[in-house]
Amino acid sequence: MVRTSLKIVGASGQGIDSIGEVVAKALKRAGYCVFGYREYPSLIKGGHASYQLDFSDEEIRSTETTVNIVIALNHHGLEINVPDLKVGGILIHSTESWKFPKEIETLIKERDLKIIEFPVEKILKEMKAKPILGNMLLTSFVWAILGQKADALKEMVRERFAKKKDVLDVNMLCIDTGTAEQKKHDDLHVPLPKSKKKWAEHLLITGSKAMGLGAVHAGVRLYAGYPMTPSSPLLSYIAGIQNETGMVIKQAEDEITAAQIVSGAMLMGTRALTATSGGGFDLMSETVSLNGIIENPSVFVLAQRPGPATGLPTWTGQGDLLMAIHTAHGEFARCVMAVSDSTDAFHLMNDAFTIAEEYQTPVIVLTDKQIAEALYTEAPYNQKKAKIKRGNLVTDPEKLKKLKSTDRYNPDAKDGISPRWLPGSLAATYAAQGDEHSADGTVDESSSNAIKQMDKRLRKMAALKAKLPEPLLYREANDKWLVASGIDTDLDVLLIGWGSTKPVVLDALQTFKPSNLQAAYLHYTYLWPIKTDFLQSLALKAKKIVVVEGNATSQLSMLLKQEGVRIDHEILKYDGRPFFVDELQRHIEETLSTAVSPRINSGANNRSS
Amino acid sequence: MVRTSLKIVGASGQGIDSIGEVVAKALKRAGYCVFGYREYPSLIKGGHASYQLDFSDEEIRSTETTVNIVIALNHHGLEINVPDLKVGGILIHSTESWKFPKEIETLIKERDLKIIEFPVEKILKEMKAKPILGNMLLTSFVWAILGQKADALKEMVRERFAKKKDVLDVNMLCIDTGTAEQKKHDDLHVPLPKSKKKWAEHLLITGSKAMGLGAVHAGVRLYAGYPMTPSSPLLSYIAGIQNETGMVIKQAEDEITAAQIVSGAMLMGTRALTATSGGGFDLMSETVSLNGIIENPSVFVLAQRPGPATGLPTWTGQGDLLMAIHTAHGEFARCVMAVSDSTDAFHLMNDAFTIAEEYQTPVIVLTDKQIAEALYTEAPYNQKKAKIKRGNLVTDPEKLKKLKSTDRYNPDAKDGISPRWLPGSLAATYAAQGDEHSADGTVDESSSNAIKQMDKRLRKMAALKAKLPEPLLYREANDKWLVASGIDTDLDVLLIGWGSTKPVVLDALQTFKPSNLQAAYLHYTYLWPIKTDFLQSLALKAKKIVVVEGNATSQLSMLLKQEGVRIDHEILKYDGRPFFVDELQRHIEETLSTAVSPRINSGANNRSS
Amino acid sequence: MPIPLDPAGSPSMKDYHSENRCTWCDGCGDYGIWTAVKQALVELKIPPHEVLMCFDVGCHGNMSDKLMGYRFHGLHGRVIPFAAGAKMANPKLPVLAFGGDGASFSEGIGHLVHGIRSQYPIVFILHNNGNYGLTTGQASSLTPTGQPMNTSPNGIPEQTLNSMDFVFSLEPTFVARAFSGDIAQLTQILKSAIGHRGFAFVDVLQACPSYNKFATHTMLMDRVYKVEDEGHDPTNKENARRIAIDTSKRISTGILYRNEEVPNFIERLVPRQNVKTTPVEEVVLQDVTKLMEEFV
Amino acid sequence: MPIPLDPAGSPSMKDYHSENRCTWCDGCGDYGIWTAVKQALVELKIPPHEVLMCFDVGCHGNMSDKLMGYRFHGLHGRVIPFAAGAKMANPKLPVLAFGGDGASFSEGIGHLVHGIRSQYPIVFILHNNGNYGLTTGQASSLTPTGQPMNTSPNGIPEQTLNSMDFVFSLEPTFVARAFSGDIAQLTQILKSAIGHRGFAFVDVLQACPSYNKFATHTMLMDRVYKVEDEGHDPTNKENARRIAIDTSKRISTGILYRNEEVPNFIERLVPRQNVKTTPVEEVVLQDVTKLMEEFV
Ligand SMILES: Cc1ncc(C[n+]2csc(CCOP(=O)(O)OP(=O)(O)O)c2C)c(N)n1
Ligand SMILES: Cc1ncc(C[n+]2csc(CCOP(=O)(O)OP(=O)(O)O)c2C)c(N)n1
Ligand code: SF4
Ligand code: SF4
Ligand SMILES: [Mg+2]
Ligand SMILES: [Mg+2]
Repeated sequence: MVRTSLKIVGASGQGIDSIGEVVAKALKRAGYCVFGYREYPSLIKGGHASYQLDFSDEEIRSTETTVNIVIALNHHGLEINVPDLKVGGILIHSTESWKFPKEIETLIKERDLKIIEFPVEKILKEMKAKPILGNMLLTSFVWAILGQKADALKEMVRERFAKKKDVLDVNMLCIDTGTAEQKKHDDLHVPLPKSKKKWAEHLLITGSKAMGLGAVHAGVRLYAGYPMTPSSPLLSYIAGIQNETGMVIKQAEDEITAAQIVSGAMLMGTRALTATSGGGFDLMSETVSLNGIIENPSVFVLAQRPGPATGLPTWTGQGDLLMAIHTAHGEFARCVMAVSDSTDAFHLMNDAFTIAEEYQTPVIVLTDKQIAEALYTEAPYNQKKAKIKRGNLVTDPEKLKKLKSTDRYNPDAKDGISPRWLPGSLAATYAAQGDEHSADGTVDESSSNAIKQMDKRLRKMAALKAKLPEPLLYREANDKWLVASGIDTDLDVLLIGWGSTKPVVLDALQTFKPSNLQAAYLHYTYLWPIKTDFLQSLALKAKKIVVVEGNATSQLSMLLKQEGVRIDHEILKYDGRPFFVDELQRHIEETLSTAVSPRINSGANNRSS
Repeated sequence: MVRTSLKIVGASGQGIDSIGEVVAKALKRAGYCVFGYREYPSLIKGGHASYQLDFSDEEIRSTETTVNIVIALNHHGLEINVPDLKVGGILIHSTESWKFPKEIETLIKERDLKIIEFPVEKILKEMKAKPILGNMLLTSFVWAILGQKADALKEMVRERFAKKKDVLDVNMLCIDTGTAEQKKHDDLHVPLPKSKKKWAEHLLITGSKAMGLGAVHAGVRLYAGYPMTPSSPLLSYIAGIQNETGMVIKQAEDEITAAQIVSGAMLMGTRALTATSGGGFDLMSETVSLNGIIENPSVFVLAQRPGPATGLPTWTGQGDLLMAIHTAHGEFARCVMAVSDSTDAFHLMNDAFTIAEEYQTPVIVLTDKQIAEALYTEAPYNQKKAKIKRGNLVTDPEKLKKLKSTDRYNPDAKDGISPRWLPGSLAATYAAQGDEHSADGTVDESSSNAIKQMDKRLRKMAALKAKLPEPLLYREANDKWLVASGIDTDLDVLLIGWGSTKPVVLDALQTFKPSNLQAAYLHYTYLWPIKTDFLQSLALKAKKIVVVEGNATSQLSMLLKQEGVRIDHEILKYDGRPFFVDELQRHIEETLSTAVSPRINSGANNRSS
Repeated sequence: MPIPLDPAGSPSMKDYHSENRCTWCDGCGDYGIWTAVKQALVELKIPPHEVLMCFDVGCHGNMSDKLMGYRFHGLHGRVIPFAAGAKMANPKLPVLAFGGDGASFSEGIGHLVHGIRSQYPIVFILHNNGNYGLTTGQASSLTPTGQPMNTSPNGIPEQTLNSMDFVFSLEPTFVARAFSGDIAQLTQILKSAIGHRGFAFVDVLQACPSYNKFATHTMLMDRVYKVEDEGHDPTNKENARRIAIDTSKRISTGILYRNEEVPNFIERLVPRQNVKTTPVEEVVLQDVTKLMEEFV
Repeated sequence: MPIPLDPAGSPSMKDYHSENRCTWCDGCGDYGIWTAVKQALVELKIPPHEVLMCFDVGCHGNMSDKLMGYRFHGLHGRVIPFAAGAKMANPKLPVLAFGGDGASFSEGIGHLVHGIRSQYPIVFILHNNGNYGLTTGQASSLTPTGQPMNTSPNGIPEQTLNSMDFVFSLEPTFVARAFSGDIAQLTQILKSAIGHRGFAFVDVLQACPSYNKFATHTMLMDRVYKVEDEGHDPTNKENARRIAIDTSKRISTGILYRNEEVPNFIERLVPRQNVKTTPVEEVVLQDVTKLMEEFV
């Protein structure tokens, strides 16, 4: 598998994202699988940001630490990003008469790098074009370096500016100019493998937008939220399409409000969603507890970024797993699941609502900044998969008539799941009661009732655990990593992960393949209640069990150990960056060679302890 | 050891508490150890409430399910509380011509109960006294039944109404009348063992008030809170003595405010405290996280009641342990400890502040409604024990001058504990920064810095864990249960508990003593970080390891299992009531006889599963 | 919001009767509010299954299981956004929210502010007893400065909040004041409030004999007067604000201000214009094929 | 609160200088506020170690590491109670709190309300840019209705909050309005605010060229006028409220209202009367023997 990569670097607000998105889309349309990764500081303008694209003719879903091409939109890129280039790599910039310091000069020689000054301003002046067009110039220049046809780019531009003839024309001119410029450098080529048509039909989409689509698909009709990175892109996307979807959108005054609004809306009977990040989730937690006792289906998206407090607000991490499981006072049934990429983000939305409605309890869906903002190339989502299942929701008028108030929280209901019916139904009424209550929602503080109702609610948890699928096992088959039902040989290493680590682990395994090594990856989508039977059966055959996750305390390990699972190694990263594929690969190798060190704390520095 | 008990039952607001408190104090002064337990619904008036006193000449610190005397202030007591009486027990009431249903009549016969109609209203009318004095009449009547001298009671009343001659006089008259009434029933006696003088000098005090005293003692100079049972009694007590202590008291507009105010006050350099219950703690959690990253010492009291949501607001439970450990987003150092009785509540306040200041991080102190409101008889608190330790706080002017801004969050500080100095100090200034920051509080989102600072903060956790004491082992020695340093024989059973379970476990062991049974109790005061080395060494010698706690999911077990500890049985209770001594004793016996059932879920019904 | 009348049903007080006994203290003003709410619903011919009543936590919240109808009893301070969310999901159902002065002017004051400025079409009934009843008589923001209370033996050091000036600063569209001792008037106010287009703020001065010794039933009784008796025009905002704020001599009750011209939150939502269904009815699998196009 | 002047020090702008480069967008009004704050402190002769500056989260919060002084950068919406707690602990230190309009009128509006009614002796500086800057331009409560913003492509459906009517309903004791483009005036206002006895509310209209297209620097420039130029008497509350609220034609700036007669929160605390030490200084083991007596 041949990986190619390029990285646009510069100040936030300089157009990094627009170049990145155009090139990514054009590459995908040309028949490549693209993975896009954004890094930016918590600032509106300025600050060093980057957009990296890793692409291939085969499936790709991770970022490497080094790239083939760097496009530096300002001189900071020259200062910072030269070491990011692979041997033979190309750096394109437009800073006049730049002088590198000595070490960098040496590096440039050693790695045989090409430093290309592309005089954007000068060319623009000649063209009498606006500065904003510099991005199109650069894009077409790079496009030519990748050996791609200018037509593909032109078509995209034509789509975009169909109605603005003058804008279109000048963009076309830029493409021609940029393409022509590349011709001046005859050794400036980064050849790509042959393209594959299938990718052209794929979606190129962030996890946030896929999640938004998934929510719309799942029949979510109300969204209430409060801006907080990295949950904001979901809010912005869903709000942005409101005129198409006809959804009710509420930018609430705070997270508590958003949580309460969706809870009220769910009680009334629609599907409603909210999302936030750690700090906002702290504030929502009391409402989660409320939904536990009133048995109100509800779905909360928790988009993780590194804490504590404001922490690294525009970076990624997986540090809120145990919080999601244990936050919110009191004991009640809840489900915690995690999406791992855009496809998951799409499909798990309906799944989350199904569980919420079937078990009449809160569901927390974990995502993180990586998933929220990375660009994934994925097959169009299968819309035949989902079904709207609303559990024990009574809507039939005849059945409604027969209901008694005491059916609502009947403690003897099978699996603790009693019938639910909506306000406005012509039926006996009940109180959705936040105090401990008897079957019809009457406050009842007696010992016997407290036990009955607690048992009722926790029985749902047992039933949910029984029903949830086991974690997914990935094994190699014909050079691809696919879901398998079990293993037939002993394993040298069993990797375990959750959330956004999945794609990079699979890519690492795909790339790194000592022929004789027996490896497998076990992915936890459902983290609470946690199932370990399958894992335990695998553990018996695994020489090393390695947990890989993006936090400092190895929270998944803590969960698994609680269930008696043996964990031999932990590969941890908590510097706000996702795992990079080559870095992870190195760490996996380390765990194989290390007999003792149980924990590898990984930063960009790849420290091991 | 002879236990005696009485229970006053009636509607909230009828004076149950005042009778209970007077009798309790009088008994203690007469030389008995008293344990008082309140039950009341979440209503201002009405609803069935009770105040139970269990007392003895020996140490007593728990409640039994049955009592010797019931005093029913209204007819509900007659309906409900007859089965609460022991064989030969006495029920005192003043409901004219009451008729019991048949089953109760049978019970009365079987148990040989005495039902005494004490015509309070009639007597009061004769005396031309106000209805409120009925309580004093009843009190003195019971007092006489217990064979106690009226003078003791009179002295208490004299103290209380010293300045109100008329009130005093009529109360004295009531005492004489009540005492005389008892004489009319010649077989109405509940003889007590010989009193012991030492109890008279003890304190009779709730956990809330002891905690308030402890806070004052520890130099807490600001208290901010928001009313929420069972944390309100602490707020009321501390606010009530403000004119004596000169403390700053703020009833905040909500829990977030209270948490922020104390955090600001701690940053500035005083000692400040807040307390709340589960729902309020949810709201405070974001602030806990903030204090984690700015390394601000802070102490949060979490007074537990059963959730979720409003749950059982005036009842007790231990359902928020894992929440205290894992709530608040992001990963950071924190300490979770639990008080077990009033003495603990007093002493652990300074301890909590010491840890908070030494490790510059949040400390969560768990208590519960049982501790908050139960009356404990305890030796006056030793004020020689506590020392104000403020950790690495620099106040010396010379040292201050030498500080650099970058000392504040120096990531290389030993154990991660860097110097702290207060705003206003003549020194280099810094930013207490909620974003990830470098050594002086400058925002720094680089990978290397993120790792360094996370490691710095988590190193404090490792240091704290090393420093914290191991859990306390209790063993029998000369018929007393005392702290021991280890065991020399194998154990038939090792009980493990935390918080308010300690006193009742010790009482149960004290009472229940098969001569040949080797038993021990291990008490966890410090729950996070959790230490298990000592426990593991004991586990090797223990046939059965039994966790006893007041929740439905056995949260301490989950914690211990995570550390690889073997747990054989769990005795759980989650009906809002504390463990009762006889009930717990039965459950311990069950675990000894049961080979298989690993979990005993205990309500008042004593269900086993 | 126009109220969906069940043509068949003519509910009676019996339909709202619950077997659960009230647990408020003797003389508590909540009894009066409880009666008036039921009365208003009955007079409006709204059967119990066609209303959602949302209760905050506090003494008033103990009403949640003392009457029939779909009911919700939530968290302290949070009743307004919950009720608003419910209403957005099904605008056809009348939604009433009940909250205490503690809940509404401390813990949940942000929700009150934003509830009013959002013009949610719900009724908000303030059980204004001037203190935290359920937690045994602490001061609220509406307790007079200097009044000793539980936890503030010296009286509160904060200024008492002028609730009516505050509410009027938020450009409300319906403001009424009632007194828990006048059930008939409160019933009429509630009927109008339920019929109001947007957010109806109903401040009920509620006696709390256990903890409120400064504004007792008798004291209130002596000072209230009905604005309708004095020809007050409730469309006159300036005048309404003046008589709402100034309670130094007498306390105005009745509908102080009402404006039916301002569209409510739901009416203002652009994507919901001309939509006939409710979000509750729209929960079906939605085809996202068109939305996916931009990503190809 | 009287300010403790360091007799020795006469700090200069250099003392407040930080090596960290500002990261605001070009033309951002936060630059002006940043300069004025330092200027005011210098002119008041307050050295960096004798002030605590508390920042909320938002673009303005990025000031926290761009100047010297003891600083705190906390949670979104919560800066007022943190600053108040700090002040209560050490009333001798001037405490300044900075917050955005998003933080102060949405997430943390309850704290603003209670901060004013509590009369904490702190300065609150509102960075009023009419939107959520840091999260890329969503509407705040102060964004005009109908203005399309990030997440509200059709404009917000809520009513814009009339912040000045709102603030005046809380009986403030110091209200000023400034414009980020007039550093000299803002400096003078801040100096007065720091010298104010109680809670000083300073509303700074702050240009945000990136997201605020409705109240730009030039538009504001054209419409502001200085009340001191027109002889406004800042003790005249009624007039102050009127000119604060009505911005339809011109926008008043300067100290609109000031009242030094009202005791602040700390002065009102009964147990702290005549106490000379601060709670920070009082952290020692306290003897509780007397308090234990009642329990024997
Ligand atoms: C988050 C949270 N904080 C505190 C409480 C405790 N609490 C219950 S009711 C109440 C105040 C009640 O006052 P108010 O809203 O005026 O209602 P009232 O009882 O006076 O009717 C408080 C503080 C709670 N239930 N939840
Ligand atoms: C609890 C929480 N919710 C949301 C956020 C995300 N957030 C950061 S700043 C901000 C709004 C900023 O607006 P404003 O207060 O007006 O400040 P500005 O950036 O405009 O100066 C938000 C929503 C957060 N940090 N914490
Ligand atoms: S405390 Fe007051 S509000 Fe609560 S029930 Fe009693 S009288 Fe009513
Ligand atoms: S977004 Fe607006 S407020 Fe934020 S830095 Fe840029 S101009 Fe300033
Ligand atoms: Mg109240
Ligand atoms: Mg703003």
